Order: sequence, then C-alpha cells, then structure tokens
Amino acid sequence: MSRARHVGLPRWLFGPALLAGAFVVLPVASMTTRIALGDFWSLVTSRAARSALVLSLETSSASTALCLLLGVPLATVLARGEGRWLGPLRSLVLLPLVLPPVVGGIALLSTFGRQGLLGGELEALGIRIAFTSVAVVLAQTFVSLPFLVISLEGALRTAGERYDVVAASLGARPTTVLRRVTLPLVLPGLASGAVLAFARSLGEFGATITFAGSLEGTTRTLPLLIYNLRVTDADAAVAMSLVLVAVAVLVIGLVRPRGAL
Amino acid sequence: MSRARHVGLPRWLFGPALLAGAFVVLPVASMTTRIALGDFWSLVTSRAARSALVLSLETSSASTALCLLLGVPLATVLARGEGRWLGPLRSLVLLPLVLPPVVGGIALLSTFGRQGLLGGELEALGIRIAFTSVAVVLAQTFVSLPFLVISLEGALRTAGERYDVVAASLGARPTTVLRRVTLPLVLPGLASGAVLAFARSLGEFGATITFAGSLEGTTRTLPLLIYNLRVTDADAAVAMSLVLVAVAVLVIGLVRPRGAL
Amino acid sequence: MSAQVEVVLAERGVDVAFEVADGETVALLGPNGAGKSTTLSVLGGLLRPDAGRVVLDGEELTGPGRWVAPHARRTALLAQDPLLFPHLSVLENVAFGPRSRGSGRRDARATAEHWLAEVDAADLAERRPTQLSGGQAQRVAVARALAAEPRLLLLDEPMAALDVAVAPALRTLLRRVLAERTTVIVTHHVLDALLLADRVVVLDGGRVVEQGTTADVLSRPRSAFAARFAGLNLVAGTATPDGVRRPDGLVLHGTPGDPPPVAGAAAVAVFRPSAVAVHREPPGGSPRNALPVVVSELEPLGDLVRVRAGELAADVTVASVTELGLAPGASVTFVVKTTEVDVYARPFEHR
Amino acid sequence: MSAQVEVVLAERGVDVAFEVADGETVALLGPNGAGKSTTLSVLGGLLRPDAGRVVLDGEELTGPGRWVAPHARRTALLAQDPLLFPHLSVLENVAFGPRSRGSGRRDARATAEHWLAEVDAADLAERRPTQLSGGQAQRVAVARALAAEPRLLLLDEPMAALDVAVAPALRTLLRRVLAERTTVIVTHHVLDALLLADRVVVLDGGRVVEQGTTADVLSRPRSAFAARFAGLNLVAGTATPDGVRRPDGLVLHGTPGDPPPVAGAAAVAVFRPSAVAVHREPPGGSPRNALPVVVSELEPLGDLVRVRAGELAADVTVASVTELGLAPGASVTFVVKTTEVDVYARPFEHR
Amino acid sequence: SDDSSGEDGKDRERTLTVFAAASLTKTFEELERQFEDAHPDVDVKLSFGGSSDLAAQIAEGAEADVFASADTATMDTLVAAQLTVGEPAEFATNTLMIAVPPGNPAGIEQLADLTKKAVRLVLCQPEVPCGRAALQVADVAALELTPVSEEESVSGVLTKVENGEADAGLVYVTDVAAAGDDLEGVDFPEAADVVNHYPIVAVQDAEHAELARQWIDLVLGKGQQVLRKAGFGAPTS
Ligand SMILES: Nc1ncnc2c1ncn2[C@@H]1O[C@H](COP(=O)(O)OP(=O)(O)OP(=O)(O)O)[C@@H](O)[C@H]1O
Ligand SMILES: Nc1ncnc2c1ncn2[C@@H]1O[C@H](COP(=O)(O)OP(=O)(O)OP(=O)(O)O)[C@@H](O)[C@H]1O
Ligand SMILES: [Mg+2]
Ligand SMILES: [Mg+2]
Repeated sequence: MSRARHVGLPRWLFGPALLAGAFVVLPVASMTTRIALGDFWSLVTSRAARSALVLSLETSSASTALCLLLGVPLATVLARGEGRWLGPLRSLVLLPLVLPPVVGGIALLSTFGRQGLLGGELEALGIRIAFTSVAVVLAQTFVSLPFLVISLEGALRTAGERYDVVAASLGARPTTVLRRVTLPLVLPGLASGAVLAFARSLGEFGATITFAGSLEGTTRTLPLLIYNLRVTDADAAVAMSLVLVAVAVLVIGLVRPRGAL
Repeated sequence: MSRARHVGLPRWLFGPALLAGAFVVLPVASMTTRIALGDFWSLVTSRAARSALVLSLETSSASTALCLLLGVPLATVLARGEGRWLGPLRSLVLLPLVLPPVVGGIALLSTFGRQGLLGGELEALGIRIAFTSVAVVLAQTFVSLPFLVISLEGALRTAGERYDVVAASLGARPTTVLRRVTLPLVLPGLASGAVLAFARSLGEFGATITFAGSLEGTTRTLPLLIYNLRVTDADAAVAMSLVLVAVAVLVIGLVRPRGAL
Repeated sequence: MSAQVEVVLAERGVDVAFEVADGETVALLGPNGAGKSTTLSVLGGLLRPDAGRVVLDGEELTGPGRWVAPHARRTALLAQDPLLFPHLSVLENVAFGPRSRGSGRRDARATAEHWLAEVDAADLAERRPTQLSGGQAQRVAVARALAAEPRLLLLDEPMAALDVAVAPALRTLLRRVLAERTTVIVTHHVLDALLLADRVVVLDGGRVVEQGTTADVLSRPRSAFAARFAGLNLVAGTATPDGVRRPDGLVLHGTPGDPPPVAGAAAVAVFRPSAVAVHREPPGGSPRNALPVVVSELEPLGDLVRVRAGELAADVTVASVTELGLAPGASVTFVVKTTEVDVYARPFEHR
Repeated sequence: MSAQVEVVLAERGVDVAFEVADGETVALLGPNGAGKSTTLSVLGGLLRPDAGRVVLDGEELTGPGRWVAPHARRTALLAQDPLLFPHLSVLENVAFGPRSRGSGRRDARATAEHWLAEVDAADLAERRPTQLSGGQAQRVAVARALAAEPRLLLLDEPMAALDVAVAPALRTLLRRVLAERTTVIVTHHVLDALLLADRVVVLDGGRVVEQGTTADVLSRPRSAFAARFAGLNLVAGTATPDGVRRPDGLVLHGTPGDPPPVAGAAAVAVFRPSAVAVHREPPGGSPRNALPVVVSELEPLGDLVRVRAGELAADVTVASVTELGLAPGASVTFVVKTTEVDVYARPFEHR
Repeated sequence: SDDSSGEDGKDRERTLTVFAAASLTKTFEELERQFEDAHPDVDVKLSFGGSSDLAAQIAEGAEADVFASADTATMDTLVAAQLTVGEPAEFATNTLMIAVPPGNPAGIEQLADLTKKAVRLVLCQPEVPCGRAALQVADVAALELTPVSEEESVSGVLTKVENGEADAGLVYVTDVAAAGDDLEGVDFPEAADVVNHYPIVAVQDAEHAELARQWIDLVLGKGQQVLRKAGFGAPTS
C-alpha cells in the first residue's frame, strides 16, 4: 500500500547505511574489474564448472531442507519451551558458528567417519557417509543450522505468544497452533532463516573439504572448485566466485517471499 | 514470570528438536574424546595460544562494534526505508555470506590493498592496512556484517511500525523515535545479531588469512593458529578449537541480555 | 455445564470464588483492575493461578496438581483486545474455531458465514483484519468466539467499540445465544448486565464484594460499585433501629429490606436519584432525610438533569436547575423521603 | 488553532470535509467503519490521503505536494488501541510526549505525574504496561495524549473500557481540559458528545451526512444515525404541507422546524420515545399520528421500559407493559401527537 | 565413487581415483587426459589438496586408488599406518624460487635481498613443506628471514605476491611457472641445497589395483615429460 504510515527516518542514518552498503559492495565490485570477460564464458561453462554448480545447488537445497526439518522444531522449543536446560542448549547451538569450518569437518569425521563415534554402527549397517555427497549435505547442514535456528528463534520471540494463546483458547491443539498460527506469523523470519542457511551452505568450504573431500561430481562443490582453481589460475577462481555470487543472489531473489528478509 | 501463559508445545516436536541438538553437539563432544587432557593444559596456556586468544577477543570485539555502527543504520534503512533500490541492496548485503571467505579476502585486497581501488589514496595518507590488526578487523567485519543486518532487519519487520507511529504522533522526531522506541523494542533481535556477528568474527579464518596474513601477535587469531597446528598436530588443533568454543560460549553467555537470542 | 471457580493470584492481588450454574449467564462487574479479565484468563486456562481450582461440569480443569491445556477445555475466550489473526481473512478467522474442533472445511466455512451474518459483518468476510475499523474487528472477534461452540463461553467486554446501531442488535443476538449457554461475561454497561445476565458477581480490589441475581443486585445493591453501576445512591454505615448511621454521625432513616440489618452491624441505605429532591436551604419539620452536599457536576439525562454531589446523585428537571441556580460548587441539601430509602445488611465487606 | 480538513481516500471509500474553530471541540460520530479513525489518522499525519488537505491555523500540514511529518505537527493522537510502549514504565510512557517536545527530565516527570494523577492512575506509575488491566491502560493512554500538550488533540474513543466510577471523573477532566483546547473526539456515547463537544460532525459510509452544534444535531437530528445516537425517533420521507410522507405512503403530521421543509423535498420527522403512546388497537378520531409496528425488543430503562419496534422506540411504564401484554412479536400501534413531531428539511443526503 | 560422474563418464565402467598434492594440479590434469585416451573405459577422478589433508582423508576411509604426495614426511605417516601397497616411488623433485610481482618493484636479485627492511616478505608457515624448505634455505644461507605473514599454503603466498601486497615470497619453481605472467621468478643458488621429493604410491583397499599400477607407471614413465615441462625436477633416486 502506497499510502502507508510515514514516520520518516533520521537523515543522518543514511550516511552510515551507505557506508555499510559500500563496504560490502565495493570489494566485490572492484574484484570484478580484474577479470577479462573473454575467458569468463569458456570458464564458467566448462564441464567442471557446470558439474560443481549443479552439485552445489543440489546439496545446498538438500541441506536447507534438512535445516528446516531439524531447525524449526529446535527453534520452537528454544523460543517457547520451558526448562533450565534450554539456556545451555541455546549456547551450544551456536558452536558451529564459532568453530572454524575445518574443525567442524574434523568433528563430523570423528562422529560419522570410519573411526568415528557412530562409525562402527554405520559400517555395520552398510552405510558409508564420509566422502560422499551425503557428507557434503551433512557438512553444510552442520554449519548452516545455527543460522536458521537463531533467526527463527528471534522472530518467534519478537512475535510473542499472544496469537498462540488465542488459537488455543479457540480449541486448536498445539500442532494446529504451530501449523496455522505460529509459523505463518513468523514467515518473514522463517524465510530469512532459510535464505541465510541456503547462502551459508552454498558458500561452505572448510567442513566440506575435510569431511567430504573434493572429488568432481561427488563432493566438489563450487567453493571447492574455486579453491582448486586458485592454485593454478587466480583469475579463474575469481570468475567462478562471481558465478557463485550471481547464483546466490538469483536464487534468493526468486525464492524469497514478498516482504520477507 | 512463572505463571506465564501455557499454550504447550506438540510432543512430537521434541523428537526432531533433540535430533537437531544432538547433530550439533555430538560431533563436538566426540571430538573432545580424542585428546588427552595432559597435553591440553600446556598447549592451551602456551604463549602462542594466549597471544592468539587475546588477539581474537580484541579483534572480534572491535569488529562487532564496527558491525553495530554500520549495520544498525543499514538494517533500519532496509526495514523502514522506501525506494526501489532497497530490493537489490538487500540481496547485495548477503554477498559476504555466499562468497567463500578466501574470495572475500581477495575482494578486500582488491579494494584496500596496495594496488587496490583505494590503495593509492590510502598509501598517500600513509595508511597501510594489509598485514595489520586493522586488516583482521576489516575482514571480520566484512563477513559478519550480513549476520547483524539480517537478524536486525527481520526483528524490525516483525516488530512493525505501530509504536514508531505512536511515538511520532506524540512529537518525537525520527532520531528520538529510533533511539527511544524502535531500537529498545527490537533489543532481543539486536542482541542476537550482535552475538551472531561476534561468533562469526571469532571463527573467521579465510578472509583474514587472505587479506591480513598470519603473524603471531599481529594477525594470527585463534582460528589461524588452529589451522597452523592442524598440519603437524591434529590433536593440538582440536584442543585449541575447544578453547575457542569455550570462549565463545562463555562470552556469549555473559554478554547476552535476558531473554535475548 | 455448571462451573465452580476459585482463583488466588497473589501477584495481582486476586482472590475470587463463585459458581456458574448450568446454562446460566453470570456477569462479572467491577472497577478497572478489579480482576475480571484475570478471572476469565484462569477459567480459559491461559493463566495458572497460585491456588484455587476450576471445575467444569464435575471435571477438574485447574487445581492442585491438575492442569488441562486451554485447547482441551472447550472454553472460548473473547479477550478485551480482539487479536484477530493478521494472516487470515475475516472468514478464516471465524472458521478457525470450528476447524480446530474437527469440522470439515466446508462445514467450518458455513458456520463462519452464519456467525458473520449474525454480527452483521458478512460483507467483511474476505478482508484482512488490518483493513477493519475498530468496531468491525470487535464484531468479528465476537463471531469468532461464538463460532467455536464452547461448553463455557467467556466474553470480556464484547460490546466495547460498537456503534449505537450495532450494539442493540448484537445485544439481542447475545441474549438469544446466551440463553442456552453457560457464560461468564464482563461488562461496564448496566444494560448488558440487565439484559444478558441471570446473575451478577461484583468484584472490587480482587475480591467478590457482592453477588446475586441481576435484579436483586441492581435494585438493592450493597456495594458502592454496584450502586454506582445501577445508577443508585448508596450510603454505607452501621445499622440503627430504623436506618443507617454514616461514619460522620449523620443518620439516614429508611425501611428495612431483606435481609434486615442487625443494629450495630454493617448496613447500607439505598435510594434512587429520582427520589431525591434538591433544596437550597435545609427544610425544617417533617420526618425526612436531609444531606448537606456540594454539587460537583451536572449531566443532562434525557429530559432531566442529573445533579451529582460526590458519590450521591439527584435527578431534577431543567426548570429546577435554573430556578435553584444549580452549578458545580453550589452548597445544597439533598432530601429524600424515609419510604424511598431501603436499608440492607451488608453481607460482604470490602476487604 | 482552527483547522480545515478535507480527506479523500478511495481505498477506504472516505471523502470527508469539515472545519474546527479555534478552541472548539468537535465530536465525530458515525457507525462502525464510517471513517472516523481514518479521518483522525490523516489529521495526525499517520496516513497520507489520495487528495485533500489539512490546514492547521493557516499552516498547510497535508496537501498537494505538501507533507508535514507527524512529529512536526504538534498534534497528539490517542488511537483506538492504547499502544503503550511496552519497554517503558507507565510514568515514562506519559513523560514521553513532554520529553520529545524538549522538556527536561525533571519537568517531564512532573508533567507526567500531574496527568497520571488527573486520570486517577498515580499509583500505577512504576508498572509496566503489560501489568495493567484494560481500563487502566486506557487511562494511561489518555494521560499520555494530554501530557503531549498538542495544538490539536485527537481522541479516538477515549472513554472505551472505563468502569462506571472512572468514566464520569474522566469526563469531567476532559471537559475541563478540552474547554481551552482545539480537539476532535470520536465517541459512540451520547453523553460524551453532549458534555464534551461544541459541535458534532456525523459520518456515514465515508461521507459527512450532518453537522451542526451539538444541541441542534442531538435535539433535531436529520440523519438516521444521529437520531439513533440521540435516542430520538426519526422518520425520513418527502415534505408535505404539514408533515412527512414515508416512502410507503404513510404521512406523519408535525410542526415545521427551522429550516422549514419545502413541500416535495427531502424531510425528516423527529420525536422523542417518551412522547409515543402504545396502543393494542389503532385509536379512532382525533388528529394524531398512528404507526402500525411489530415489537422487536423490550429494554429496561430505569423506571421505564423502552419498547423497540425496528428503528422506532417508545418509552412506557412497567405497568403498561403488563397491561398491554407487550412482548417481542406483538403487533401494536405507536401513537404520537402532532405537536410532539418536529419536521425539518434534510440538508444532507446520505449518498 | 562409482555412483556419479560427469556426463563424459557415463559410458565408462571403471573409475580410478587419484589423490594428489595441490601443486600437481596442472600436470595431473594433463595426465588424466592422456590416461583416459589410452583407457576409453576408465574415468579418472582427481582430488587435490594439501598433502597432509589428503593423507588424513585416506586414513579416515576416503576411497583413493593412488596417492601422490608433495613431501616424504606425509607419505611416511601413511606407510606407517599400513595403508599403502608396496614402496612409494619418487617421481619428481621441486626447489624453491623467489616469486616477485611483475616488474619486480622491490628489485630483488638474491636471497639476501629478502632480509632488507623495506621488503615485505611472505613465506609458508613452517608446518607445511614449502615453509619448512624456506627455513632450511635460510639456514643454509645463514640468513634470518622476517616475514610479514606466514601463509597456510603456497597459494596464500602466491595471492599476496600477485596482488603486489607483498614484495617477495618463497615458493616452488613450479608454482612460478604455473602462474605465468602474474609473477616473475628470481633464481638463487642456495635453492639447490634444499630439494623437495614427490613420492607416489598405490593405496591399500584400492578397488582397481591394476589401474593404479598403470597410473603410477604413466607418472614414472611418459608423464615425466609433462612434469618436466611444468618445472619439476627429475627424481633423485
Ligand atoms: N500481566 C500482569 N502482571 C501483573 N499484574 C497484572 C497483569 N495484568 C493485570 N494485572 C493487574 O491485576 C489486577 C487485575 O487486572 P484485570 O486485568 O483482571 O482487571 P479487570 O478487572 O479486567 O479491569 P478492566 O476493567 O480495566 O479490564 C490489576 O490491578 C492489574 O493492574
Ligand atoms: N488499513 C486499512 N486498509 C483498508 N481499509 C481500511 C483500513 N482500515 C480501515 N479500513 C476501512 O475503512 C473504512 C473506515 O474505517 P475507520 O477505521 O475509519 O472506521 P471508524 O469510523 O473509525 O469505525 P469504528 O467506529 O468501528 O472505529 C472501513 O470500511 C474500514 O473497513
Ligand atoms: Mg479487563
Ligand atoms: Mg475507529
């Protein structure tokens, strides 16, 4: 609605806001000036690039889905649940954020790897996770989960419980309340969270290379390809990074619901 | 208040929530089983470790402050401003999230580096950024800014403009509205955002090593030290990671205001 | 569905107990902050009291070691704030209750349409709650609560914000609907209490100060609030053989009502403002009650003028006002015949 | 501070224009959804109309190409929803306006304390808004609006949710305060309009259907809503030489008022419910008006009973009700003397 | 790793997985083409990384058929863990070179120039082979090198020098060759005293022991030409 309320923003706010925008955009822009456009297309359309791009999109989508599946319940419990154990749990969920991704990969290996905690059980079941595409998804989920959980929990807290209470008093059981009231009301937060998780998965490198390795078609996602290229051809690496950025901006632009994020 | 409203959560929710918690906590826990406690102390208290820890805390605090300084205005403009250019800007702010951090470092080099876009100007002013602690802060700010902006923007959107409007109608000028109503109301979101930014800064590796390099005392933060150690002594790296995790959980636990996050 | 209610909530200074008989409508009256909304919240299971119990038709819903979740109570609460779900259309809002109780999509829709029509909001069905005016939102909220078909209906000021055209219609609707339902309703309007409630429970400062049938309480109030609410004058004091002695010593003579007061015990004298005559000078002689007062306010009241003097009021004609030169600040005497004054024992103390 | 208001908002179907003289209090009346809150929002600068202008004391605040931000208008709006700042204490809420206008911390605090005391909420000063009851919150919101000391005060149903004890006190306060202020007030209660407003503007369906001094409009309403609001009967039709002809042909005889109706033009006949006698059979002979009606509702009204029949009402004694066997559904005749019926030309058409 | 492969790999029944040090990227990609031409039914999959990372992955169960390391120390750990088949064979050597930005703005001509105060030097961290080699060279020349940064890998050093951020770095000859016009190299005599040896070995559990052997043969035989062209030295043993 065009005739919305107009409180107006303080003028001085635009100064630092502009500076912030420039601080993010300028480096990326100035990096692009470095690469020749000629090589760009052949590079970007090479077999290795295409296979990495497809793999990246597939695994990032899968890990975003997994994040939603695990993260929505966790965020809800953290935001609405009661109990002294929630405080520590909330801090623990942040772990993958602070852990350098490579260390995260080591942690995943020590759980799901052949010599890991669950390695024996998984082996017995004939399941091998490390160095497969599944490992890529797990690595991405591990690093992305906190993003979804924290955004969503924040949104749930800000939205408050007023409408949940009304719904319950109208006879809606907790599952119905969650599905028809709580989650629809925090849709912007949920969408932000999912987009953050997807973006983080798309850019994930350290945990993936440690836990999943770097094998074309199976585990070599776009960031891993970029890393590979960097050794031999720095310009190519930058070009591929731009592809990654373009894909992310595109997917996010298409996916995100109106007003969300 | 203990007699708060009780809507109750669906029971089945605890299943996936628990799984999500386990998925994050288990790998970190199983990693700890790998290291011997004896070496742990001597490692953790070594000079290199201490200097890295101090540097990490200093730079992360500085970058969190910088994120707040730049990010709060940007998030406010994105959430409350009007204009067609806001849509693209919102997507662009996500760039550092998708960009593999190493590429982010390259981008920063191509802006603030000696031969970068602003390199000449900075050189003329006698300012050298690369290989200094300032570069570390800039690298951390670059990767952490989106976290703060997105959390805060989501919170601002969820909170809505109702109270801002009331404040304005009582005669509060935009700056007063921002300071006394808008920001206090989204304090939980702001705190979450700051904590996310701090955590991300603390774990930052790729952009730092690319843009700032790695020298003990000046630019070698904890993640860089961990990476250093990893090649020769994986156990030591794991031990240091645990220190990182402990510091993060501690700082976050102490800093975060009640109910926030 | 009969209900027994006991609520103790120390933090809000509330300690209330009353009963609701099957099919009965009870009006909760009382000043702002008396604990009305708090009591409804406890009944609806939205607030857990420190002590007390809620029993609905023999089933304990709240009690020591017992807690039935809100959705399992089959109560429906219309809160003071409409709180329509902002992401659902008006129709979906009203259909929410039926859907939650297991109705099919089509049935729920039909139910919702029915109730929307009843509150004269059928044409708003497709709107979003943000596109409603205050009164429209209130009506939709009423429809939503009614559509939930609860065992116990809890209405917190359902008629607030309604315009003069809609209010009577909605009152008529509620009267029809509530006749068959067990209901607790909170209101600040005497007409609602009179027309909708079988019984009233008067709260003040978190305590029940009076309860009884609506007619009884409103015609023979024993609490200051109920008298005020009914538009009656009330003088509290201790019983004398034929009247009530105010703390300042003045005695008001009257006829004993039922229950008759015991001399020396707490008692109240009640009389209608229209029975009060206003004199500039205290009249001599006859055995009437004369109260010296200072006029605080004049209010037009249809063809009459209500002269307020503190807690007391007198209804006089416009002509008398001019004649007597009445204005705020004027010292006058309120005179009332002994036969017009009823004296009752005061069963509840305002603790 | 005089104000000129013109508001066109197509999306909400609002097209309204009126003026407020310096120091005057104007009451906006009208059914739910008539556009009252919308008009206040435009005045306060919270909504930008499609067209129209707001001029306050010669200064254009809203207009083509002109827009003064809300905070710079020196208007204060008490909205329908109290919306107290949840992170500030009650005192800080009330002090917010003075602080924003540049008062020092101590001055603002004193002002806030003053207004809190005025609305009888001094003891709530240190509470958080979430710890208030509905009526308490409403009172604090009133105090907050008054404390802002605006040039133009905008009050949207300030008396909603108030108990019977507080409402008269707050009305007295407002009466005192508004006497010196330029104010636009929205209300659904006739008493508020009568006691607080110099003039009333009646909106219906987004249009001004009637305006004039309060006494004029409430005693001689020309719109159905104003009549309803004033508690008067109104019959609309076309003027005959000595009365009004209803669309169904029935003629109501009366005495022409000011402005006198022109035969054939739109006119209304207005009479008080107390002037209506109720008969079971149409009485023969005398030159009186007889309206056959069906009783829809009975409402107690103090010592009397209001008999409603659709849009019309008659006030009779309890004795007559029993005697005539009145009940909803009964067919009766409303009889009113010609001298009791006033006939006015209808200046505004309900478009 | 038989479940997925590039489009080209669809009609190839067998897969050979080769783990190789990052510095071998260009040469091994060339050898992949040669090998696949010779074996139309084989899809060669290459995984590059730091030698120690790759070794760790193999220890954790990554399915590799061949492992080519950039240093003998890493190879020794794998052998000690009994994850290899037969003795590792050395297939190339590498020596250090000073890398400078195009035009050599700091005017570096010999190793001793690196100790000048104005020169911003970057090295690999001592924990990785090129860093270790740099320390050894400094020892041999009796110089004390004070870098402004110790990078985690060769590519870190290259990035800084290519960007002109650093005035010089110590990397391998092959790295300078691979960088083309982005860098210039400065030889110094002390480099010959510190030689890095590249061993290759078949990995135990290898699904395709025969193919692994053929790959190793290619690297030790015809492949030497490709390696030499990229700047690698001949094996010393
Ligand atoms: N969330 C709360 N926390 C603490 N105290 C509260 C809370 N809500 C209300 N109170 C207090 O409890 C008392 C009872 O409040 P309640 O809302 O039940 O009053 P009410 O009778 O509904 O009044 P009203 O007519 O104004 O709606 C009041 O003194 C109020 O200030
Ligand atoms: N945000 C909105 N968007 C679109 N339409 C709206 C919006 N708010 C209100 N309306 C519509 O505009 C019209 C005028 O609404 P407004 O709120 O001004 O009514 P009101 O006179 O204040 O009624 P009430 O007495 O119920 O408060 C109504 O038809 C309403 O449904
Ligand atoms: Mg209440
Ligand atoms: Mg309104």
